[in-house]
Amino acid sequence: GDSGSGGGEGGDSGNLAITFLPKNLGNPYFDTSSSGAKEAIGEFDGTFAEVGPAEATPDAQVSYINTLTQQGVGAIAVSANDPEAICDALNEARDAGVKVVTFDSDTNPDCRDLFINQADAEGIAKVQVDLIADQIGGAGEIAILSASANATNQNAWIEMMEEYLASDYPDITLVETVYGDDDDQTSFDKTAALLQTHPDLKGIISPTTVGIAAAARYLSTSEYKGKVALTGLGTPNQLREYVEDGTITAFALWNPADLGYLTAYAAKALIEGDITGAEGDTFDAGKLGEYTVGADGVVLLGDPFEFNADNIADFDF
Amino acid sequence: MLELSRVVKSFGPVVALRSGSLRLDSGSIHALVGENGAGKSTLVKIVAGLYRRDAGEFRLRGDDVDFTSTAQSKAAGIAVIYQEPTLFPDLTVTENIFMGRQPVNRFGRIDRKTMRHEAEALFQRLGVRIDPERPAEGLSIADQQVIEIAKAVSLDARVLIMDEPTAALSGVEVDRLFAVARSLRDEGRALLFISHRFDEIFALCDTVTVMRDGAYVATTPIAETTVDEMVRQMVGRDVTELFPKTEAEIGEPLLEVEGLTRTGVFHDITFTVRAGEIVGLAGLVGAGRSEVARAVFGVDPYESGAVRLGGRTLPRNRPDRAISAGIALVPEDRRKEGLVLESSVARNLSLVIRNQLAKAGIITNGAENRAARVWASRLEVKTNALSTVAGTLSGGNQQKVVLGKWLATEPTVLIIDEPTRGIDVGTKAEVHRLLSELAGKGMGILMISSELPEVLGMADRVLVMREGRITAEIDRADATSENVMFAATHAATQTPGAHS
Amino acid sequence: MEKTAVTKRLQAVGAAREFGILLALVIVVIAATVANPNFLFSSDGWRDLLLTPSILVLVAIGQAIVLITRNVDLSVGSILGLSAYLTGRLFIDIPGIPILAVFVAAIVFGGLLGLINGALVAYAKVPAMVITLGTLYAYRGINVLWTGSDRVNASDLPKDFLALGTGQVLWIPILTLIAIVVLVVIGWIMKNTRSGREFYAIGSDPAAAELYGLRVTRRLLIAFVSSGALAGLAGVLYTARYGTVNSQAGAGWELDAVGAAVIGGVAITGGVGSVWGAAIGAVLLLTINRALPILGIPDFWQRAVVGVLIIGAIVLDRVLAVRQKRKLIAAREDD
Amino acid sequence: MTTATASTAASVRTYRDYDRPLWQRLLLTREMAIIGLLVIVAVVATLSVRGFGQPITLTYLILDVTPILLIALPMTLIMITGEIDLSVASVVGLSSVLIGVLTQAGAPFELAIVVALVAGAIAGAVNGFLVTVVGLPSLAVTIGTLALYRGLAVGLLGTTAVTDFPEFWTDLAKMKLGGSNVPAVLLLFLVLLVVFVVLLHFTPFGRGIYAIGLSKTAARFSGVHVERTKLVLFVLSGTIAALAGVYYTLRFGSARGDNATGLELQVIAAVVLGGVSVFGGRGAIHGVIAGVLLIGILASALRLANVTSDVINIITGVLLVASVVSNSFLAWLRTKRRAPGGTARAKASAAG
Ligand SMILES: Nc1ncnc2c1ncn2[C@@H]1O[C@H](COP(=O)(O)OP(=O)(O)OP(=O)(O)O)[C@@H](O)[C@H]1O
Ligand SMILES: Nc1ncnc2c1ncn2[C@@H]1O[C@H](COP(=O)(O)OP(=O)(O)OP(=O)(O)O)[C@@H](O)[C@H]1O
Ligand SMILES: [Mg+2]
Ligand SMILES: [Mg+2]
Repeated sequence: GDSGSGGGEGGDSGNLAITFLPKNLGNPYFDTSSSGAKEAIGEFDGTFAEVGPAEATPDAQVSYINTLTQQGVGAIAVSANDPEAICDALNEARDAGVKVVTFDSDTNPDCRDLFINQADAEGIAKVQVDLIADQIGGAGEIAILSASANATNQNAWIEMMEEYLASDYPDITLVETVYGDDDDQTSFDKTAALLQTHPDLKGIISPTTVGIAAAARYLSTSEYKGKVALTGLGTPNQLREYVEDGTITAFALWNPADLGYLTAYAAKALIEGDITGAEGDTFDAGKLGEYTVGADGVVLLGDPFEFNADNIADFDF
Repeated sequence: MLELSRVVKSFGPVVALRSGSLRLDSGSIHALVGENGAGKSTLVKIVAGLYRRDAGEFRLRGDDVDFTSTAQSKAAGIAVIYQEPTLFPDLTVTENIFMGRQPVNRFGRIDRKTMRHEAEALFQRLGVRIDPERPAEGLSIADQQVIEIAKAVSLDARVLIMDEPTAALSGVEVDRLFAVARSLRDEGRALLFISHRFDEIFALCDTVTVMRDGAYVATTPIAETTVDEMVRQMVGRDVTELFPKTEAEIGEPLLEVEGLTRTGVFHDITFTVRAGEIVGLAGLVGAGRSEVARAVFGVDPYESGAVRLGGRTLPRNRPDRAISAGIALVPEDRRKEGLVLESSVARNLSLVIRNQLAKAGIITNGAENRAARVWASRLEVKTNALSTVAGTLSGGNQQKVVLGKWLATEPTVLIIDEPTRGIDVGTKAEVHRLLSELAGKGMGILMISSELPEVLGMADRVLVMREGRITAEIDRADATSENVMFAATHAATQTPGAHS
Repeated sequence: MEKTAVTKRLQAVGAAREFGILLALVIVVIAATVANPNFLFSSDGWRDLLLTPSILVLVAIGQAIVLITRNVDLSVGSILGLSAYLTGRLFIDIPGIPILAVFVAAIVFGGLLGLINGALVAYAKVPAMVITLGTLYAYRGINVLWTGSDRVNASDLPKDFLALGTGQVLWIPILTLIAIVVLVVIGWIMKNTRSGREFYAIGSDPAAAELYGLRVTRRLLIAFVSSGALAGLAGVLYTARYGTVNSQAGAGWELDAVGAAVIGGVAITGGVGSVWGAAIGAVLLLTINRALPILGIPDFWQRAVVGVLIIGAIVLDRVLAVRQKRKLIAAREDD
Repeated sequence: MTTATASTAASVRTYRDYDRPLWQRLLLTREMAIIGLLVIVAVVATLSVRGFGQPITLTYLILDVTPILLIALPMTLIMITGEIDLSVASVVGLSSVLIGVLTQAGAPFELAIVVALVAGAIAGAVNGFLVTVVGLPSLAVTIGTLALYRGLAVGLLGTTAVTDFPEFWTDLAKMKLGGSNVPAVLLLFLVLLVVFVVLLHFTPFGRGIYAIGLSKTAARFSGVHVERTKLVLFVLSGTIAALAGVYYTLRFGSARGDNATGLELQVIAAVVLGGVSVFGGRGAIHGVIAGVLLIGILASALRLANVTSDVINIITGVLLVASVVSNSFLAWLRTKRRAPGGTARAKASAAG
């Protein structure tokens, strides 16, 4: 237990033991964010740890939160599998003096100190819809391949996408939303089912890195390659070959490593008492510069970045 | 050919074989007789490699052998027909006969055609008509027995052992089997034949070995012995001593069974058991007597007919209601149906009366032990503690526990199926004394037994069943082994002629 | 001796058992195709129809062998996951390793894991359900321990190998061909060889099998090794088809495999059924899964339909068995 | 004359209640072995794992294992009759979803609880019906209903998770007993524990359960209503699983279709570890409780020691296998030691 040896009891302003609790382990997106976090924590001499369930369920996360509370870590950085289900556990942790930062997927605002938002929901929704509209020529049927049915962030984006589609692209119809549970096999099979069910489908948006990779893999070997457009949120390393072979023209993402990096620095600022999570607090985030806490304790990382054949070679994560 | 001497085998505390000896010679048919539980089947299973002996010698063609599996005895040329048919219900008759040694072509493919022809040839030789392609599931006991015989014959073994092969067969089938057995003897093989029917033994066998209480008694050429002599050797005393039936006053009808029918099993069974009366139910194994008893008690279903106790009709399929109405059933297979073998004596003795023992719905070990102690001591069960696991008792004491657990319910009618099967001679007399005593106190008793002397000695009235029907009802005064056997083997209820 | 009428009727019923599932499969395919012709008449539709069930077919065949001996193997999902990851690791750690060698390694590896199950069941004489429930946990734990948060990505795997997962030979996907070859071989063995029939005998009545002197222990070992080896093979194919393997690959497949076999007429009480039935059951299970959205049944209800199907299949099986028994008893009455 | 003496001698035969002294009967049991192991693990964990000794550990442990403890009670009885119920975790999910759907529709929460419990009882009755009346093996039946009930749960709620529950109830689920660290839900469990201990160990019904498990035939011949007993147990199992679903929903404040996925295997693992034989007829509730706690404490301590869930899985699996195999192994050792003249016979067989 090295995280426990990072300092004294929780709440102690010198306890820089920060533990990351992603939705699940074995998810390349979180592997990348954790690598950023580790880098940041290394910079300020804290103790990095990562724990998490094998499957993305909230009850499994609760056990880990409880354990971290018992261990008295300095801060927990969590990507929530359910906005409500892990709330009480988080609040108990906070009562015990542990700082709680959510990143990637938020809980209700009253059970965490800060939420590090990768990009505001509106921006994420907009960039994906714009990309698909561009690729299918502004009209036709599209579908969404999401993560689990209860994923807070995906659901929020999907809602925004629907609104944005209705207002700006009346000729595009969203025919179905399916859920791949952030599981390769399920996402893969769901893609196949989507294409079968909707023969006139023009495009698929997959706002999750697991989903878009699985969908790309299915498309690249199917008769729909080049006919059905695919975009969404993905990591360059996973999608490089599909951009190169033409399955995907462009997709978006922020840098998950930066997300983890920023989260770690935010946790540090909380632990050291530099900020409390109130609107207007500012803190230093190493190489990323200075950030300001917005309304509801939300810190915004920045705008999502668009990857395409021209720039993908510049990235490695 | 094959020789066993002073073989010992025990199962935990139960000594099944104390000193079993047997010698089989080529070209001869040897009979093995003895009472139920004398250890005949155990001896057979040791020869078959199913059990390993604890001590003693076993020689085959002069070599010491010790089989650890049935495959070894098969390989050594020994074929066995077990007392209980052991077929694979889901496989076809042909597959059952040839399992594990099916004819194959050079790719290892089973040659089904050859196999079926061989099966048909076997059935031809045995003179039966069974479709070789039907599944074994649902075959009658007799047909199952025929398949066991076919299986053993087809093994072409040098030693053929048959443990009560004729128990379920009709006259014609028995004759065919005998013809086959004789031809095998004439080919120079050694045969062992176990049976409780003396006429068959005298008709078929050359020599006879008698066993008693797990020990060898004598071996005699068949020509030099008589039935009386064999029976004396089997039981160690005169048979009549065993049945001290006292006359009881016969009262009102208690149990009335009317037109009970279950398709394929029994038909139109009607009889009455009165207070103080012992009704014997005789017949060959497989006649359907146990099924009738089970249906009356409610553990088996029936399609039509009615069971009344003291004038009130009992519901079907409800043993609990039969029990509370006052019926008790001491079942045929005490190890499977009578006892919870892995449970203690106390739990077994108190199982049926558990509801009466409970106070305000709560039952305790103390209450069970008190009730159990009463019946254990009344029946003189030989054990030290009530917590003894029932399965470790000797057969006779197990039977006492079964009796005790039913007598504890204070029944008005006791149905008792094979009351003395596998029980030693002394206990047998005790059971009989107990039954007379109970009848004397006004209990109605229906006693199913395959042992003719027992039926003749104990019953006030004898019912005989054959193939699921009651073929005769004979009063104590008129009952003889001849007319009971006749009714058990012949369809009509005519007066018996001269029966061989 | 000519066949009796009863026997003929019975054989008709027996054949109807597998025919019935096949018929159900055809109906599902037709219904889905009518709702959307792409289900069958597009090259992807046709390919997926054959491709999707192929991996489960292999696992279900193994499960059927074990079920026929009156045992069960709940650890197949974990074995599949482990051998899928092994496949990825071999390609990553030994660049240029021949594909065939990877197949052999994964099959042997799966077989060894099956051997552990088999040995525990056969020698310790404890129920297969507990043992394989234990190894389900243990194998999956080892998998997670080994994999950690690592994963195998499509880009780590040779193109030739990935092509196996989607490639076709004359309109038939390669994975399907592999599954069919395995099915035909094992189906033939189960029906036509002594060892095959002994599996049935053991499951039909284990006590009688001992009396016969059948080599029960050896057969049980073979059954579990086969099940493990087939799950191992399925693991390789899983990697080829899905391209990505994490520590949870194959989780929950044990219930699909048992379900497929049971739907296909393999009795959980042993001795009855065929690997053909199990294979058709697997195809039916997954095809229904794919057809339900096309038939307008939302995603979320599909599990419920699968449950209804499993129960329907075992109830049907039971009804047929009871009818058969009754007929046989009635037949005894006739003669 | 001799017979007379013999019978007098026999009539004064006395029977002891037990053949072993009390301490042996209490201590030399499978259950005590598990309890002993539990104590050892707890002590070692307290001494060597940082943070395990705090009172809060107990709170979390109880909150975590409560659903398993609850479901393990009826599961013990079912497994003693030789059957199994794999659908329990799906019933937890279904009950959770029903509560969610009803609360969302504006029904009073009390009504939602009642509906969920009734639905659980019906789900159990369906299992029981298929097992006892239709005569199907429970393993196959409950694999089917495992999928069916989970499918209904997921289908009913779809994408949403209902999270808005009356605070009174959610607080109740997490309330601690008068300032202590012990969650109040323990009381609910203790009440049910008493009910089930009495039912299994001190009623005629419980005697029937053991008899069924050891010999279904003999039980039937002794007037035990085998089918009805099993049906009642399946209904109980469904109802308690639904109750666990209510707790689950309240504890996490979230009704989701996938709640408690995979819990069935944990329950069965704990029950088997606690000494219940899958062949039926053997087991006691105190052993099962110890089994549940053993797995719970191991998981809790290992997590605290930053050992990942995979190792916990491996340990659970190995414990499970070891616990059944060790029984067979000990039995084998005993027969081996007892077999007289083993070597002599081995020689004979070599000669033959
Ligand atoms: N597996 C066993 N475990 C315990 N006791 C046994 C076992 N098999 C047989 N016995 C007991 O051993 C004794 C001899 O039984 P065996 O079956 O050899 O008798 P048998 O002479 O064949 O009788 P029958 O004429 O009824 O067939 C009986 O008391 C029986 O209860
Ligand atoms: N396993 C079985 N399958 C089919 N029919 C059976 C089976 N067992 C018994 N029967 C049939 O049931 C009827 C009665 O058999 P059972 O052996 O119980 O009669 P019984 O007169 O009680 O003989 P026993 O002397 O053995 O008690 C017979 O017609 C027999 O063929
Ligand atoms: Mg015998
Ligand atoms: Mg009988």
